[in-house]
Amino acid sequence: MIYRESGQFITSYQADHRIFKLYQQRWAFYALLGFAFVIVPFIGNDYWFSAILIPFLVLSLAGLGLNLLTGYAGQISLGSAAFMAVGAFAAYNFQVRIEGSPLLVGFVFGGVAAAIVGVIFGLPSLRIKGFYLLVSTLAAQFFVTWVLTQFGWFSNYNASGVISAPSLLILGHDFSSPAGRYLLTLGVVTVLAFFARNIVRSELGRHWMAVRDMDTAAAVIGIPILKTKLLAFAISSFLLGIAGALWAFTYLGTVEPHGFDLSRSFQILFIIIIGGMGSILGNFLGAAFIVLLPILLSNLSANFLAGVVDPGQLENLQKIIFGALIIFFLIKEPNGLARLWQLFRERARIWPLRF
Amino acid sequence: MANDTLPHWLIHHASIQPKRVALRHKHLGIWHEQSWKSLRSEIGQLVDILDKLGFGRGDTLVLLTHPRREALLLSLAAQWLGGIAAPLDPSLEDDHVALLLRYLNPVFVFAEGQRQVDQTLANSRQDVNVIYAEDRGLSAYPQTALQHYAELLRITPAASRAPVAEAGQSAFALYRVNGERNVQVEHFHHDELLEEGRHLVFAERLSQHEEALAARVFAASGHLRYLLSPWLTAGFTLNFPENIATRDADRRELGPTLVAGTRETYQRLESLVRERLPVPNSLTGRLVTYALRADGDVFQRFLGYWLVKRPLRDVIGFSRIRVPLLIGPALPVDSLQFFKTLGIHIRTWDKVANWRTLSTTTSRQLPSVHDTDVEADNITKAS
Amino acid sequence: MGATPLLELQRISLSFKGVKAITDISFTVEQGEICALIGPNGAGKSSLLNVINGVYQPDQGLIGFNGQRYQKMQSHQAAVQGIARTFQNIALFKGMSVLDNVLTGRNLKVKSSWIEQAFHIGRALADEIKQRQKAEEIIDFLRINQWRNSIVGTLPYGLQKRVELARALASEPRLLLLDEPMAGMNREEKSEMSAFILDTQREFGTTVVLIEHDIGVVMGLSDHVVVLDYGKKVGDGTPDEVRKSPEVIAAYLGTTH
Amino acid sequence: MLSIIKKPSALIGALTLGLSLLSGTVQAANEQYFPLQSYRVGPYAAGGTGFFGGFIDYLQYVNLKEGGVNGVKFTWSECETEYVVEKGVECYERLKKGLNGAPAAATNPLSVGIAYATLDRSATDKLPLITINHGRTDSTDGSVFPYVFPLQLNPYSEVSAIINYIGDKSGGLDKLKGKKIVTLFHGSPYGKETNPILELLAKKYGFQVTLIEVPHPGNEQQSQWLNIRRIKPDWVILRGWGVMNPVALKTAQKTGFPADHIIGNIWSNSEEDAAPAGAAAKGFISITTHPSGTNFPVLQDIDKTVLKAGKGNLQDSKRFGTVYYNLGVVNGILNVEAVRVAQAKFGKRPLTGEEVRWGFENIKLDDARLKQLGAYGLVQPLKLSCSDHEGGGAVRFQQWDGKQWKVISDWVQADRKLLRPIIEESSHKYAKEKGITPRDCSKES
Amino acid sequence: MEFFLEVLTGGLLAGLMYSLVAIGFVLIYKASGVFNFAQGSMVLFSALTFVSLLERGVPFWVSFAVTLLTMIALAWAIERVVLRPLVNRPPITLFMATLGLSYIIEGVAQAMWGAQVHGLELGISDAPLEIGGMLLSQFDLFSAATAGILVLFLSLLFNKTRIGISLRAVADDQLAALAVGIKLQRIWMIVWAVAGFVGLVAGLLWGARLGVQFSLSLVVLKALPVLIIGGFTSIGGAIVGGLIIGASEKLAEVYLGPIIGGGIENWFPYVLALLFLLVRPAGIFGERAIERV
Repeated sequence: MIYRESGQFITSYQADHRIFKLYQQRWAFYALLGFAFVIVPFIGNDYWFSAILIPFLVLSLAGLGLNLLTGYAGQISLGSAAFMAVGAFAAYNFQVRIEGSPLLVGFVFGGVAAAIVGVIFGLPSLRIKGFYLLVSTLAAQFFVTWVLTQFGWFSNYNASGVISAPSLLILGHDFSSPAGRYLLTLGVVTVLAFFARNIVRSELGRHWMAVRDMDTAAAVIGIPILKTKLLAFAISSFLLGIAGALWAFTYLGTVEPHGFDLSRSFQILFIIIIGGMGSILGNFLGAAFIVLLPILLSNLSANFLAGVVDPGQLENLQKIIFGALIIFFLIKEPNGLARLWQLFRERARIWPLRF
Repeated sequence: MANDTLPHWLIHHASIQPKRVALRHKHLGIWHEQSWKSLRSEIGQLVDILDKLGFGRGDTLVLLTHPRREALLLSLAAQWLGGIAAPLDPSLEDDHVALLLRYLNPVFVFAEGQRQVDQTLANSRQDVNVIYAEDRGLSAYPQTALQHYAELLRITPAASRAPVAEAGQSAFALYRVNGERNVQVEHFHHDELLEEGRHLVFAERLSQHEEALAARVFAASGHLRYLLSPWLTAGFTLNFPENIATRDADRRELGPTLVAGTRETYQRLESLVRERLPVPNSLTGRLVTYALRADGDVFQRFLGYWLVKRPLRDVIGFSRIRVPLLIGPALPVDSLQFFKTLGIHIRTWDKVANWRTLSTTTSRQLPSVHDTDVEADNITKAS
Repeated sequence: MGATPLLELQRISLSFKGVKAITDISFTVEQGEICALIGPNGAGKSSLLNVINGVYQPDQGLIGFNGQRYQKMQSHQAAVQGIARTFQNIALFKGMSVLDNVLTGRNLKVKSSWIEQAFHIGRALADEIKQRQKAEEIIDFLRINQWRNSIVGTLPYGLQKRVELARALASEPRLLLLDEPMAGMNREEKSEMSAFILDTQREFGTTVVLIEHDIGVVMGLSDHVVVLDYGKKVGDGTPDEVRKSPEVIAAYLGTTH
Repeated sequence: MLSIIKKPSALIGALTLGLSLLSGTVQAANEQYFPLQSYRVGPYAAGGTGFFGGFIDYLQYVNLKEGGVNGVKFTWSECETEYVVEKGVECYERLKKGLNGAPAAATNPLSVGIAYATLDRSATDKLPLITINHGRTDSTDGSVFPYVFPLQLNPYSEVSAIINYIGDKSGGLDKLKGKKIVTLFHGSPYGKETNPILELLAKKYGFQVTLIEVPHPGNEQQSQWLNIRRIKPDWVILRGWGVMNPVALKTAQKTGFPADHIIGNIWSNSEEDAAPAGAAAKGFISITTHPSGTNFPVLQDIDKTVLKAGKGNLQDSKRFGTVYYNLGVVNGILNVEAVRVAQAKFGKRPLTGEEVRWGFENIKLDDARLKQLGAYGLVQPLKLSCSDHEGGGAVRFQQWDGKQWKVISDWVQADRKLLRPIIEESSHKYAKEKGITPRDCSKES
Repeated sequence: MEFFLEVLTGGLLAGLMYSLVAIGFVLIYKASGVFNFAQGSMVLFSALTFVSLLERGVPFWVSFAVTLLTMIALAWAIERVVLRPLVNRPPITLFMATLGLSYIIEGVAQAMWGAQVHGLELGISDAPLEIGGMLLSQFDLFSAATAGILVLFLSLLFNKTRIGISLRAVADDQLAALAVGIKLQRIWMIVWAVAGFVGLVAGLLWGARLGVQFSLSLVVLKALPVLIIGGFTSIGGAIVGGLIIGASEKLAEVYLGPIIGGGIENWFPYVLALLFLLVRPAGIFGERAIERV
């Protein structure tokens, strides 16, 4: 509605393959990136960085990882937190055991380790489908957290099994200030989101969606079901691993295996339900929702209802609101916020006509 | 001047703006573009092909096809050799087509697809040369008479020779069957057409930056008749949509600045929009009616333009429209008014000669050249 | 009978836990032929189709395809050999667009690996363009360009049947198995689909084996008809021969035998 | 390039979350602020409501009775964390800047997870982190952890005190040789923290120790207690948290192990840990740094000035004087004492975190001072210094008689000389890992 | 050897406690195909309501009845607000809806009754019995007996009564049941109410064991492997699954634990369930869905 579409036509298949076909969309996206990378570090304060923006970005990346597995490839999983834990501990061990190793390589190493664990727990998905697959990922969830607490080697024999972030140095630049940590997280998340988007629109993405929609038909037309499902687990766990490393290094600073427990997996599942299964944008909307709502409510209560309702009851109220919203979304728009945004865009595109 | 002919103008543009896009057509999901230079070289090959088939000065190339790129190029190639292009309308009833074909007994025919090839072979002499564009279903046909357009181009080396056509010569011959089943013919000479084209270019100040889109309802004859000469004089880009079904979407994608359409084209568009506008008593409905009111104050006009008119123009692909032309019978007043509220001022094709419209729907008795009749007059009054 | 037949079924029989679906069926299908499988419901037509493309494995008998013998054909193997099929109740990927469905049909033709595609390096782009080009040709061939970007789940039944045919054709198959391609279609849609099937055979030289109940369509369309009844072959030959043979009439008119 | 980013210009920085700007007008209050990352909901609500109830009541008591410290009143605001680490961090970042101009004195999260997550931030933001009776043991070494104070007791002292108690219960530390002790610990970093020390003490005194883990949340312990039945130990040390404690006592009764030979650690010593087990808890012993009950002058005073005046924070008045409530009061006493000591040096005005840190490091609570505060017997004598952020290290033992806790021992001191080298070795490893240069404590004080 | 027996019986009895929760799952899954993750919070809610009423002086059986009524009201509300709008949605959506539901129930429970820990005394002394050298806890025997009675009651309800038959019909094919005129909504409401009742019983027994408090809802994690092994659709399967999981969990912890490090009770049942699945992808009693092409 706002911007004019006519006059922009596709003259080659390569042009048709781009994310944004209209220049207005491209400019809006570049403006957003510019704002996020250049302006925000200057106008944001510590509270905004370490309490809102960094968790939002890390949870979006985690949501993105799980969305590739559940939203695109149709394999339900409740073990995302375990893969995050593997990523965090692997990255930590890589930093501590190999002196002077670059931070980003540590992240990638964390991702790869998580991918390997992801594939191992993804193997049962070849024989079992649907709910029963929950068991295999739940087994991963409990087993991984147990291993990380049980064997001291993983936390470098720290008395309490806790790992703490190494100094965030990349090519000599110190990223340990809140703004620096924000920029590091933003950079990693943007690159991985672009990487995920490319995969989803490529052949592999189509294979995932084929397996999700009807895997018997997919097998008949020649799609290698084994390779597709395992790749889904691998790439999804890779992203979750890096999200785990970011969670430990740029967000909390010190983290214990208990921090990646079942409620974290539920949280990431909620992100993709509310955000929208099978979409890249959905993860960011879902994560924003999951991070901002509690803070909004508690800020609201702190400022307005300080005297009236004690914080405890408000926490309960927040739990109830949360549960109600999830059910509301499932009823009203099962494909989540991303679908709402897409519907709005479709209708705006043909405004003022109705169809 | 001697070489005031269509082929000469083609050469003119190929030399002064070789890289600009001359033709664009949507096919297989994307818009394929052809520059003036490549247009000239392809026509050069076609001239060679026709020459080898024995096509010479004064011969007639019959074109049984919907508006398509290949028909346009072959017509110019025929005229290049001093011949005449005779486009027939494939959507006429079969017996009319058969009658015309038997009457013409053509040696050279361009038939679009399998159906047109069947009609041609059924009503032509034994040694007819038929060139076809779509090879679908033709693989089993006897290969002697038939030549595939793409195949011919592939085996013919590039070539170019000076055009033989002269200004006074007939470029197009439009054959029609009248009520009493006898055939009329009507010739258009190079200079007449170009004169008419120059008139439009001057009247509407057309430049080479125009993006022209001819509505599909036109017969091939309509296209050649109305858009060929302005295209060759102004040197703008001529666009063909993918097919009938996708024309609205293609128009929106293209955003043409020049549209030539008949009364039916505009009325179809108007009914399509009216049918899809929000229900009047709904909230959005009231906003749209408020916006489309003609007599509002500055604020209403501003709001109306930005909130409704501008997006609506974009949805129907008329954001960049500058020259919406109407050819043939006039639009009823309320349709004209409807488009005027959207800021689209439809102008009828300002006629130099009083030729009647030659679209499919109005086949009238054809007068001899240069006299007028009642029906033609109301065109002048309406504009 | 010309060169070796493209498809040769030798004494195929198949049963589900004792229930005999197919008993001892053998017939051949020549290269470039349209062969129709007809017979009353439950005659074992669909099961036979599933045997040919490896969804079911026969109890005994051999499948000869393209000169090679297969005891147990696997569905992936069939796809690689160039056997494509459509299903009785449409097996399209409902969540994807028409274009994506057709592109997925070409998955065996994709050369570049997923890594190249993820980073847009190496053969990825050229490969993507080639696949898209081929897919567009099929879309144009079956006249579904208008619905190229709409989600398959939202399309009407007749159109989905056409998209499924497009997906099958996209893999440039040597043998195309059609499971009641015209079920639930009106007269005009049936003639259109028959034209598409005929064009497929003529343009691409694909051998077609189809299951169809509408005898009018079968007689007009196919060069070779095989009649099944209660899992046994009761007729095999040109449409005219089969029309006259007594067993076929008996099977159809339901006289017990 | 990035260093300039560290200090975004203050004017633009003011653009915080719009809502938080609306928190009342900004007046130059003469107030000292305590940010409270409290949890009143979720699995550990019992501990949260008791502790923060006691802490707030004591601050209220100081405000009402003496008008704050030297005229500087105390203010506080709560931010619900539900014992969840991210919420704790978010509350820390939101409240660390103070409230309406009153600077924050110190943070008291009372949660191992949140303490770990805000450890590094406390150093960078120069805001003391108080982890009374818990936290990282090596944070006792002030030279490496200047801003962390595991007041009164760290996990290592806790275990060594228990071993000393068992020693004198069985007639002398040398009698420990040959005895069998089992530790039942919660499957989390908090639970595992003391295992190395137990093994060290076992080698030293020659008793046999078995470490049995109870996976979180610990609502099913049949197999653990069957193991214990097989080992037939003399004593069981229960290092539990939350639901695990009552379940342990119930299962012990089921497997026939006497409750009076189970010793709970500092986080298994509240009424909420014993009461749900009902009869099975009778005779259960646990350590405490502060006896429950109300017969202490400071508590009676709080009852008079705060509770009777209806300003008490507790919803359920029966919990006045319980273990968690008293821990909150003790925590209040120590925080206020630190502010008082710091004001003596830096002046009678609201102090910054850095100044309060100095105050904590120079707390000297001898018996006389404790009597003045009316907390004699409630708080053990404490003497903190630059190198020792624990100060006390002694505990008393109490026994559950079915309805309430009865103190059954005097202060039992931990073997701090033995523990110091281990603490320092671990703190120096942390320093090397984080690249921190330890302070030289000898020059300080 | 006698110690082994003791661990085994202890495990079997503990397994029965898991089956109690699992039965609640099976009931709802059988009748409406919903994998009800909120069963855990229903156990917590019922126990919390019961014990809060008890503490407010309401006699034992009256508070039991009142709690049962609240569970029926809750079932009615769930069916009306959540299930009806989500009818014939894919099972994954319904599963997520129950996740949301469990948040709501936990929030409401804590808002109404506060978050304190409550002791719950059912009057069953927990002193262990000496039987053949083995120590068996009276409490576990009592709860095993209740589980037995419950299964008996449910199988009677299912097989003999009219409601039972319509319940089984709905379980087999909802559309067919509708066609025959069974009021689907009413059946779902009944099933959720019965599941509520089972939840209450489980709540009391579990509450008595570990005190009524928030982490009671985590007991659902124990029930999941039981369901996987026993299959989602058979009550008998739930009992057998419970016994297998309970026994193997305890034996593994006692014998395998010390070797590989202890505290393995969390993940061991899941790994066991996984191994079962690889052999029988639909549990012992569950039937394998045949993929129609």
